[in-house]
Amino acid sequence: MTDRAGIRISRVSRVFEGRGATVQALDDVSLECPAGSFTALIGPSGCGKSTMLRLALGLDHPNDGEIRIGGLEPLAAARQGLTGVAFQDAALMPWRTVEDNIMLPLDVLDKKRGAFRAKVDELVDMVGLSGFEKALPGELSGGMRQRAAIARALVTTPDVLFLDEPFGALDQILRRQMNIELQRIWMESNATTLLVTHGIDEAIFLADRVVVMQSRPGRIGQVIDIPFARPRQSAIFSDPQFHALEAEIAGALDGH
Amino acid sequence: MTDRAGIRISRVSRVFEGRGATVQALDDVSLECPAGSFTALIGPSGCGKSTMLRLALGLDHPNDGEIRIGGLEPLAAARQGLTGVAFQDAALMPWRTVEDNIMLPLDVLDKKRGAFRAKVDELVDMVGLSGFEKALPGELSGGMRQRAAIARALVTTPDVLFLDEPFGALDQILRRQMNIELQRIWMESNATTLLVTHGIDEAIFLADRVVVMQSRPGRIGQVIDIPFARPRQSAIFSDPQFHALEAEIAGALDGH
Amino acid sequence: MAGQGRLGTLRNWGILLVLWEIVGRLRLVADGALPAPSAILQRLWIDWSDYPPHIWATIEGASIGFLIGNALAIAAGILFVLFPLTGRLARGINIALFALPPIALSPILVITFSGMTPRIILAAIGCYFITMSATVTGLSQTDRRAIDIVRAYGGNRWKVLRLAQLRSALPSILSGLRIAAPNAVLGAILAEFGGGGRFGLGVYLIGSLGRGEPDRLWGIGLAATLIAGLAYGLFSLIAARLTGASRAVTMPAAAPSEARAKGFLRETMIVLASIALPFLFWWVLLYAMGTPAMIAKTPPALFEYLFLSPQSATNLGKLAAALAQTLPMTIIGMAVGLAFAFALAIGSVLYPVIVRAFMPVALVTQTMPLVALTPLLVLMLGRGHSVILWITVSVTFFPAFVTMAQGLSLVSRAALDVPRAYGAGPLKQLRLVTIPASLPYVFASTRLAVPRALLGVMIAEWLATGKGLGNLLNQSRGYLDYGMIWAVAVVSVLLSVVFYQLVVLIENRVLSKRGMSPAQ
Amino acid sequence: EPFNFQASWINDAEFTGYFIALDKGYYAEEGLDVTYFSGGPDVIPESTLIAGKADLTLTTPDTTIKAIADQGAPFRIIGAQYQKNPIGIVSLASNPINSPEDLVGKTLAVPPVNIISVEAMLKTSGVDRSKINIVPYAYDPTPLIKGEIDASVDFTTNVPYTIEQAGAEAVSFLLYDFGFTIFNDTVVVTEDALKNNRKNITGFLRASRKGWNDNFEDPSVWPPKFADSWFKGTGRSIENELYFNRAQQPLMEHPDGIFAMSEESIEANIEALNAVGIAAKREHFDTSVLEDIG
Ligand SMILES: Nc1ncnc2c1ncn2[C@@H]1O[C@H](COP(=O)(O)OP(=O)(O)OP(=O)(O)O)[C@@H](O)[C@H]1O
Ligand SMILES: Nc1ncnc2c1ncn2[C@@H]1O[C@H](COP(=O)(O)OP(=O)(O)OP(=O)(O)O)[C@@H](O)[C@H]1O
Ligand SMILES: Cc1ncc(C[n+]2csc(CCO)c2C)c(N)n1
Ligand SMILES: [Mg+2]
Ligand SMILES: [Mg+2]
Repeated sequence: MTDRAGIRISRVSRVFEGRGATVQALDDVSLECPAGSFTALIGPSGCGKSTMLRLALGLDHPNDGEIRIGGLEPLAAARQGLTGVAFQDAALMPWRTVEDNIMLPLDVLDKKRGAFRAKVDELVDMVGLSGFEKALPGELSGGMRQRAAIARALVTTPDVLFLDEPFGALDQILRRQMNIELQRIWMESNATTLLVTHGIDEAIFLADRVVVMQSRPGRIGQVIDIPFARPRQSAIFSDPQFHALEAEIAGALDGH
Repeated sequence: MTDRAGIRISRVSRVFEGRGATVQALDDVSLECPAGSFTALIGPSGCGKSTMLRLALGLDHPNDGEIRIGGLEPLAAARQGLTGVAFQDAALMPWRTVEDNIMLPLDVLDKKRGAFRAKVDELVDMVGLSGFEKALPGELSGGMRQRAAIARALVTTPDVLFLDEPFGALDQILRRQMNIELQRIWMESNATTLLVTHGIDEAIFLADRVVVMQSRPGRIGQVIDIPFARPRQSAIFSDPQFHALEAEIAGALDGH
Repeated sequence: MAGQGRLGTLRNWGILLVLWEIVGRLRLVADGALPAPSAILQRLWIDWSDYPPHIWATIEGASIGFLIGNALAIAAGILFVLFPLTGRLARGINIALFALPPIALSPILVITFSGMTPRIILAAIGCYFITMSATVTGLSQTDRRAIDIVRAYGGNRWKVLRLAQLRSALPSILSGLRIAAPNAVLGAILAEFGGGGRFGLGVYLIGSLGRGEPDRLWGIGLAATLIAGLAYGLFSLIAARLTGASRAVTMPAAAPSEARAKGFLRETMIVLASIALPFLFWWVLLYAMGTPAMIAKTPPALFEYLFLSPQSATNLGKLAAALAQTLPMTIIGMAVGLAFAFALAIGSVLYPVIVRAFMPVALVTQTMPLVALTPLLVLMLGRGHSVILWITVSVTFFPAFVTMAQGLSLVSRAALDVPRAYGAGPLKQLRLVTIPASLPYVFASTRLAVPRALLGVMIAEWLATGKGLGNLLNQSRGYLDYGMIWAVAVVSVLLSVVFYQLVVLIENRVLSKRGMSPAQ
Repeated sequence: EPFNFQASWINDAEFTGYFIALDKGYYAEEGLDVTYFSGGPDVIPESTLIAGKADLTLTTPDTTIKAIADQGAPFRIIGAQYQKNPIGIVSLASNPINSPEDLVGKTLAVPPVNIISVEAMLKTSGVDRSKINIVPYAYDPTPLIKGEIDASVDFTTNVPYTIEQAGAEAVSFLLYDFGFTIFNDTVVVTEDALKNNRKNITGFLRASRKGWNDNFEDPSVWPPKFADSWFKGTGRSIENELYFNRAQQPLMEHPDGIFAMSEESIEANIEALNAVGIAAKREHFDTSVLEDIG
């Protein structure tokens, strides 16, 4: 893992001139995620989290400020295959089977599918979709679609991973399981990870650092470091420090 | 509130012959929700919760068994304007403004929009979308879209309310707020409510009864009554009985 | 369910055939000018030995034209989507190719080329605009989410096209090919009227025309329909298989494009350039092919013909008088043709079995050359407005119908679930969801119908009423009055461009208000 | 030498003479390698000359001369296949139209290109054109047979047969006999070709005349011989061609031989065309090739 894979968001603003209203989705936001770090982004609905991810992926452009992924323009970084992403909406292609959807990034990046066969099987298994490899998205439940999207985000073993509420549609047990898997994968790959989540516990369990955003205009309110050692076990959920952090983050959230 | 509005699901089975696999989404499932009751449905991803809702709405048909809403066929009940629904996916019409999306059920049921003006404004306000009445869904964040869908489900003051993970994309604070609002609305309208959720705490806070489902094949595992008096306050989250129930439900979930 | 639908379709076909047989046997229509199917088959049986060389010749011309025309159309559609400016600049040329009356074009092709070439070119032109539009519509209506995921992995325009847009556009492109199939067959047949070859259903038809044997003409028409029908059926089947998996599972919530101030000057320049380009193209083409000046009027020569020569006043007068006769019917024909297409498209949702049973009839109207059909129509409807309307509608509705029906069938299940959950019946689903969701397709089909309406009116004028631009065109051919031929062609193209542009204007307004992206 | 001939219509008895000349090698004897192009409704024969696709073609003289007079088209008429234009007014015996006067109050179907001819005929006959309902005609006699129209303008050598086949009886008269005294299927070349390709043109005409002469020895002989060659798959019947062939004989034959253009008939053409405002002149006709073949 080189330093190439850090995320630097510098003084970024994004204003939407919508039909409903003019929204300052991001107002002079700066955020630095060192290579290999795990950052959780938490904040009220509509505060600009997804917007920030879209900007970092090069899918949208800031009105002001600059974004660098490993020193590169977002799109350039993406083109090098540095990034992986799971959107808030699963965004599977309806005509591709689960398997083919998971392999989409390979097709985009011109990687040989053959070399990833084992990896895909492993991921399908990990997200609990064994037996559904050949199913079309229309034949899956909401949570199953989201899991396919997670597998897709991981298939290229990206250096930079963007996850927008990837576990929102999962039950708590599966969610916890996926949290543990994600931690394992992160530790193995050391991918710089930016995770948007509404789960405070999930954020604390996974992240080195929880960034709490505030809305109208979208901005960073507080950054809270999470000191737990790795690998973290389920046990930390009952750690008093965990509860203290939970309360701190909840407070920061409330204070908007 | 008459008894018309109860939900009776009797020995329902639904098998999907998918491309991926043949799935027994529901296997001989029976469930009775008396008029005015609040039932929470909880279960692992892919266990058949959404399928059950779709059957109860008449959007899909069981291979076996029977469903009655207030004694009527699901579609007949829907045609009478008895039901309200928020899908797992917000399912807003992209070409309609937030306001117009919320009023879609009125258009379907040939109700005069004018008479619901105040109601719509109140709902928009309740879900925190004031100022976005004229925005198109594409201009909203994921959570905002979900909130518009909730408002849409409530606009007709339905006698039977189906909610499929309506708060999945909301932050915890907003979620709690919405839980309280939902309880208020439910108590006022006394609508028979079936809520699919992954939040155990949410289920306990809101429901008279939590139905825990298990998967492959989809079936009802355990039904747990929630004895708390109404209106419930946030305080119950720290009630020891609450934690006991939480543990019981988690156990039922785990035991699949 | 599907099996039942197919059975129902077969049953309706049966009913239709029996009805036709009764009508034919009892000579109920036009004193027996509409022959019974059994009479047509009998005639086909007798004449069968004549058919094979004609059928093969037509298949050859039509299929090569189909391949070339559609390949170019898809390539052009892709180009126009990748570089929208090219699409806007080429608009004039595209419409010109679509709106040029074959009766004006065919003689020029016949003297410029020889052998199969005119047939292939006319068949290809018959396909081009339709498939190009379908491609552009399909590509531009791709779910944003599918595009975003490819772009998020650094996919360039080409990758987006290959992995997301092309597949998502497939049903739409196939619907284009479905319309193109009868057009290619008809194009080949029309070019066969131009002579040169001895074989082809068109040649056979012209020879048979003078015999006053409607059953023979219908036999030829049905043979042509069968060729087109096979292609139509094939593409429908593929489309039906693909459409299921092409519909979005959940509803897209694409961000509408933010209002952007467009430079008025720039917009005007583009429109003017798109109008000027076909003229330039025409000039260069004539120059390159070395077509003699008497036949090939260049733009300046045409200008002289219309404005500078001593006869200009007469020429302009004739043109204006003809235009005054043609224009009102064109507008009415457009409206009625579109209304019919729309009704059929809605019917394909509400009563799919009935509409599917109607498809063979629709195909006959698309492949049966109107030279052969008009005498019958005239017997039934006279030579007034109703025959113009009938012909115009028959020329207009098909592409519009297929395009609209395709759009309606692509609406996602999730979108329909909402009104259904509130007990909405099929009509209400259509009104509240299906139609608004497929508005881009509705407009795309309107854009197809508009130039065709003018063509339909002109054909009716030429064959039935002897008035207006169509008659003027045909008459001028007899006088070798190439100035007038070109003048009529240019006027009809300009009119089409104006109507088309009008639709585009409305389309952009309506769609951008709804946060949808137009499909041009 | 290669020589391209553009016919004015699809293969029917109208072109029997050329088929005979081709099959019997009369053109080859003249040293010509003739390519025969069939015509059709969308073929404008004069255009093929201008485009250089054909060396010689058959045309309707009003069209050709109008093009020469109005647009300076470089054509010369060097012969006439039909001394009398076979085009006439055809009607049903049950509703007969025997003269232009009979047309008053009737519906007449006219190919748009022939409107001028009809109007000329009416004018010379003193019939008010506005009293006749003229509608387009596209060579399908069904509306006539069914009575939707009262008469049509078509080849009298052809349609009456069709009408008989349909079980009705036809009557007809030629426009020629009511004042529109023009040739038809006039043999046309370009001025340029007449200068530079004279030998081949002469050879073509000579060989064609031989073919036609063979044909008219007995008009029943040749059409059946072409059943599987020239007339194969035209959609027309051999009986039809036989009728046509017989009917056209009196319209074509001339004491000076097939294609002849006597000064009187040229004069009659010019007069008829002038009467409808087409500025025909003697110089549009060139009889020198005919003189050469004798
Ligand atoms: N394309 C757009 N046009 C107009 N406004 C937009 C657009 N995209 C986002 N917005 C606005 O920007 C704000 C931030 O949206 P964003 O999607 O980033 O929120 P979020 O933090 O991801 O919220 P959620 O948790 O609900 O997903 C919202 O107020 C939204 O209305
Ligand atoms: N249309 C379909 N075709 C084939 N299989 C389907 C279809 N719809 C649902 N299924 C299958 O039925 C099962 C139940 O799906 P359902 O959507 O009811 O799950 P769920 O309980 O709502 O899950 P989640 O919490 O993930 O939304 C799944 O295994 C799914 O694959
Ligand atoms: C049998 C026969 N029928 C139609 C035509 C077509 N046609 C070509 S020229 C012409 C008359 C116009 O002056 C007509 C009707 C033909 N040649 N022979
Ligand atoms: Mg978001
Ligand atoms: Mg579900």
